[in-house]
Amino acid sequence: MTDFGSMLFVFVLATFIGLGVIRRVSRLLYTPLMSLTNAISAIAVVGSIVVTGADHPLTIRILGAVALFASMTNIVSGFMITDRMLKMFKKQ
Amino acid sequence: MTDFGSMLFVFVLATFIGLGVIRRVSRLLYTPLMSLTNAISAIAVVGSIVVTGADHPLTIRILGAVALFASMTNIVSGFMITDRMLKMFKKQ
Amino acid sequence: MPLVGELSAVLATALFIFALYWMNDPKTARRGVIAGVTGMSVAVIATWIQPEILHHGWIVVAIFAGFLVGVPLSRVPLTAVPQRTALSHAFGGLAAGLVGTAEYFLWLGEPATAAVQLTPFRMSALVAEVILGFLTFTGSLMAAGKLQEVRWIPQRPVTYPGQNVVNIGVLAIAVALGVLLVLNPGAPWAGQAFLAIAGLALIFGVLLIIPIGGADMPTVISILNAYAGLAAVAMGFVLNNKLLVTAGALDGSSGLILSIIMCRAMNRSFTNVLFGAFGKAQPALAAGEQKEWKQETVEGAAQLLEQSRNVVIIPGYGMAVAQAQHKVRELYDALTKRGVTVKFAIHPVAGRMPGHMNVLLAEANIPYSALVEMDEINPEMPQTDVALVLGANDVVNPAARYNKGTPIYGMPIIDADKAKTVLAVKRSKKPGFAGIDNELYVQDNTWMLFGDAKAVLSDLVKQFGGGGIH
Amino acid sequence: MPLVGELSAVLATALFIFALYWMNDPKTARRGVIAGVTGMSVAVIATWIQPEILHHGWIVVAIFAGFLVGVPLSRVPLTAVPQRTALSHAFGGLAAGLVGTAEYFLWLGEPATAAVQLTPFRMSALVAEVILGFLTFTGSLMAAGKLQEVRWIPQRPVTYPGQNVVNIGVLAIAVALGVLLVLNPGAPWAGQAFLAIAGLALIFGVLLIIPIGGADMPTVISILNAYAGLAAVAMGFVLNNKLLVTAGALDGSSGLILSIIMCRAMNRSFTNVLFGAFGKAQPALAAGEQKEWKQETVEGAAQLLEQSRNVVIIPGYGMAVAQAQHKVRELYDALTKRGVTVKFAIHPVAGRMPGHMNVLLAEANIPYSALVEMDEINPEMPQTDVALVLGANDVVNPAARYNKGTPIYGMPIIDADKAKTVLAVKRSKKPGFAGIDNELYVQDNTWMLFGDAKAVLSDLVKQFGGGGIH
Ligand SMILES: NC(=O)c1ccc[n+]([C@@H]2O[C@H](COP(=O)([O-])OP(=O)(O)OC[C@H]3O[C@@H](n4cnc5c(N)ncnc54)[C@H](OP(=O)(O)O)[C@@H]3O)[C@@H](O)[C@H]2O)c1
Ligand SMILES: NC(=O)c1ccc[n+]([C@@H]2O[C@H](COP(=O)([O-])OP(=O)(O)OC[C@H]3O[C@@H](n4cnc5c(N)ncnc54)[C@H](OP(=O)(O)O)[C@@H]3O)[C@@H](O)[C@H]2O)c1
Repeated sequence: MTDFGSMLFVFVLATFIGLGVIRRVSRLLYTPLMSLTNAISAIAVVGSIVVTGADHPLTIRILGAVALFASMTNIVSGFMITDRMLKMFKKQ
Repeated sequence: MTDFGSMLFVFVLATFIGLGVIRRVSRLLYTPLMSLTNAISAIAVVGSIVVTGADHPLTIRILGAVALFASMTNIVSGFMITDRMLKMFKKQ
Repeated sequence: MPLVGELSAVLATALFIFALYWMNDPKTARRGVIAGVTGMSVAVIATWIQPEILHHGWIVVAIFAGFLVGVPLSRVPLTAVPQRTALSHAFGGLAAGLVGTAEYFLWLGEPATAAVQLTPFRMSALVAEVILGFLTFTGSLMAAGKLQEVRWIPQRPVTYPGQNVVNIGVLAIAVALGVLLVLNPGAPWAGQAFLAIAGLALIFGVLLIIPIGGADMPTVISILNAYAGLAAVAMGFVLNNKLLVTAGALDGSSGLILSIIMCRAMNRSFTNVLFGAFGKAQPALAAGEQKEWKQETVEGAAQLLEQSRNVVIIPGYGMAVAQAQHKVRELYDALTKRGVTVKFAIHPVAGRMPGHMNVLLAEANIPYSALVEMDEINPEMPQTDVALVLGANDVVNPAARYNKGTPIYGMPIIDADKAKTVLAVKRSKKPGFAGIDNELYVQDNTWMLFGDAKAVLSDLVKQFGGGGIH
Repeated sequence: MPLVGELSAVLATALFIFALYWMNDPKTARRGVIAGVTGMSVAVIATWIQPEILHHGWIVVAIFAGFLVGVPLSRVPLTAVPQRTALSHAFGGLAAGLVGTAEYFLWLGEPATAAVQLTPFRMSALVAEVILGFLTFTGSLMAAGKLQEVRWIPQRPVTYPGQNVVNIGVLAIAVALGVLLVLNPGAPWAGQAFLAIAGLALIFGVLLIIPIGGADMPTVISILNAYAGLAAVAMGFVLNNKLLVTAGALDGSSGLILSIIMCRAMNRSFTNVLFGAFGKAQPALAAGEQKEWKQETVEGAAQLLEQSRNVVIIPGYGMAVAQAQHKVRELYDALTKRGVTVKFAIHPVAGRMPGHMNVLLAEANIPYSALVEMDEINPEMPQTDVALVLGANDVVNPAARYNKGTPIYGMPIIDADKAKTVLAVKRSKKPGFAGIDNELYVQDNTWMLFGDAKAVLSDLVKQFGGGGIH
């Protein structure tokens, strides 16, 4: 049970931080923000790697591989397009 | 060990929140802020209660009682003086 | 998780937080990307090096495939960014759903451990992960389709009697099954029940989007974004992995806040967006008094602009559609060269996603110091000589101020109508996304420049002897 | 921890966060206190109702005693607030130290469990808790004594050769013993070693403060505040209690940030504060050219103030010592009644603790809209008719701008010297806490009003026919 407690704690605290940080993001950058959070939420990659790489039945590992592919796509495209957009913003 | 991990996680996240929140405290209120955090840090009361109230050897419980007394003093005086100071601030 | 795992998780979390924190200023923003990439690499490596990972080939292949698809996806034109975002939410949802399914059947596989592993808490998390993941998957695919204006996906909202009942019903069944599973996770029928839940979630995702109009998709996307984040959190609860929880929470809050911002800027509620069937063909209002549209020649417009001291350009979705941002830049250069001060008035929901206009104008190298928020520019509008409305419509529709009848009533707008003269560029007399007429265009001091924004602007620029750098 | 424990811990944490969050505006601040009290009550009750708690009598008595001492401590005059703060840090440190000691001997008591319970991680946390707790205890007591100006505690820093070596040495021994304990926590000598660590920490707290001047105590207090927070965190690690960790972390960050703010505002480093022996009697500078001090009569000052359009009052430690804030209020009323605009220039480290001036002036019912930050007021100083320096010295010393020789060089100051006329109230020609002369007082456009701030002000107010409300 304490396990659940830690999780809840981490979740609540992280949400506090998220709301605090996002509320201060520059309005100019809302579009890049969306793609950046895309990439970050692809953290599901961690779960996918375990499912794909561990010694599981084939079907399971196939599911994992698809998931891993999907997450990786998000990571790559998310970070790259964010940087591409941010490069465009110049003060003068 | 995972136990240690959760603790570390909670600590890091809480520190992020703390720095974020405190940095935005109104400069007018730094003095009340000091007494408020005093009161909050008296959370050691939780530990004291356990040491005092559980069925431990007498000496241990005496140590606990002193700790409980000290923490309780901070809680009471901290919150009360903070409120007393904040009552004074009027816009007009 | 071994110590190294714990530490790398904390490190990655901190890096993700900084990544978002640095987005508070364009000057530091790119640092944020570096932080994000670093954090993600730390997380991937720390997971990969774990002893139980044996099939490295599989991982390499999947990752490689991810690059193959991801790189092109990151090169799409900026007008396609909303679709790309929706698509990536779909991928995110899919990943969450699949991992959840895989994990469940793994545990179910060993009846010995099943009872131990599938605690009520973990089982509920699993159900939540799968429902959220799969509904985000199909929902986001639909959204992407509508934004891409795929032929066989209707743009306008499709509604039928009892629709909400059906939708809620589907979701309710899925949840009910979930409760059953939580109560007896190892039952003989458990496997089928789980798959049924997944299927229902997939269907619900589709049903959820059908009644929503294409132009509401940006808001919907943000909401789906929040769902995707929550799915990651649920996965974290299932796998007892804190990094998933923190990253998911960060993603969730971002989705939540952006959708709130959009709803505020449109003065609408979540429920109205999700169930309002907004943007259905509206009866053309004000059919009564037909004021006539005054047209202006390009030559006249050029003169007018040249002689004015300060010009405010109000870009909208039309500029995005026409890809006119580079021509806008040329006009900006030509006018500033002639000593006219030019500012851009950016409405929070101009275009089709938050910050849409900013990115487009930044792409055309217009300094972001020239982009002014709605609240800052409105007080200046009465002193403005010319307001050039460039493919914007709803965000400058004065009806939002007083006409309780219109769906956009109460939405804060840019006061283009208060400028001394208004020049408006659009192709037709058709309404904007909200589907309502806009009296700004027939105002006494308004002059229309009909045509595609890009075409009109290049003609304009020609008048100035084609100034500009490009 | 059972479920209820976990949930109440999360709830209390959230409440504490909101308590601090609401301090960002005086309008919401009192809500913060309510949140804090609620959070603390939740935490106490959730702990108390745990089954292993049997000796309720003891708890009741201790809590009652806490109220007996706490209530009077919350009624101290505002000038005594710094001491009170220091004292409560002492209590906090004591509590942490005692709980740590108790826990250790409990585990040591049952050799069976000792090995299991006293993991290296927990043992290190215990050592950290006890060292931080006890050094905060004695250190804060010393600080309180210096601020209270207790007779047998020297105000000025006391230094002797090799002092730092001794101090660091004491701490080093304590830490070394700690490491030994972590390596073999159950050794026969463990108990004595632990007590030795506690003792050394107590001694180190005293040694740490001896070389620090009375006026640096506010900064030291904030640092000790951070230590107290960290002690709570360590206790949380020991007891595996997350609420202790979060609350401690919040407290720690507050202490850290406040001390950073103070050091910045004094342009000094932590090390300089802790080891700089700042505020030692300095050789009176500028003994060379003796410019003479021009004095002004109360009548003249009153006239001057009455005829001016705008006045900026710069309060300092002197106003606090003299308890002159209520007289200041009367002057403020008298002048505003006569149409003079009066503002207060607040230096971040005016007085003896952060926000000192704000609280005092608020106590006298001066609206906080009239209190202006240094950075905002400085640009206005040249247009100011009269700057009334009220018991402030270092914070208005122009030497800080250019004189590399002075200890306050580089410290941002309020540009009182730029005002058209300066009126300065102080009792003597003695320097301020930094112990250096201030040429502002002998500037051509400066006029002194010698005497106790309260006395001088009441004379001034009399000149206006004793305006004001009181
Ligand atoms: N940005 C967001 O995050 C977001 C989110 C949700 C909803 N929305 C909604 O989207 C709308 C955005 O308002 P908006 O004023 O930017 O756009 P709009 O109201 O949709 O109007 C776009 C205008 O551009 C014109 N146009 C289209 N293509 C053009 C072209 N190639 N050349 C020239 N003009 C062209 C259209 O008239 P013609 O067809 O006659 O050319 C139309 O009048 C708002 O109603 C907002 O609530 C935005
Ligand atoms: N606020 C903080 O958090 C903090 C923290 C650490 C250090 N400090 C230091 O404290 C100092 C604060 O500067 P400050 O200008 O406010 O104070 P100050 O530099 O200490 O000067 C106080 C002045 O008030 C005069 N004074 C004392 N008692 C008086 C009375 N009863 N009536 C009238 N005048 C009286 C003194 O002159 P006479 O003796 O001639 O009357 C002295 O010139 C700074 O150096 C700052 O670095 C502050």
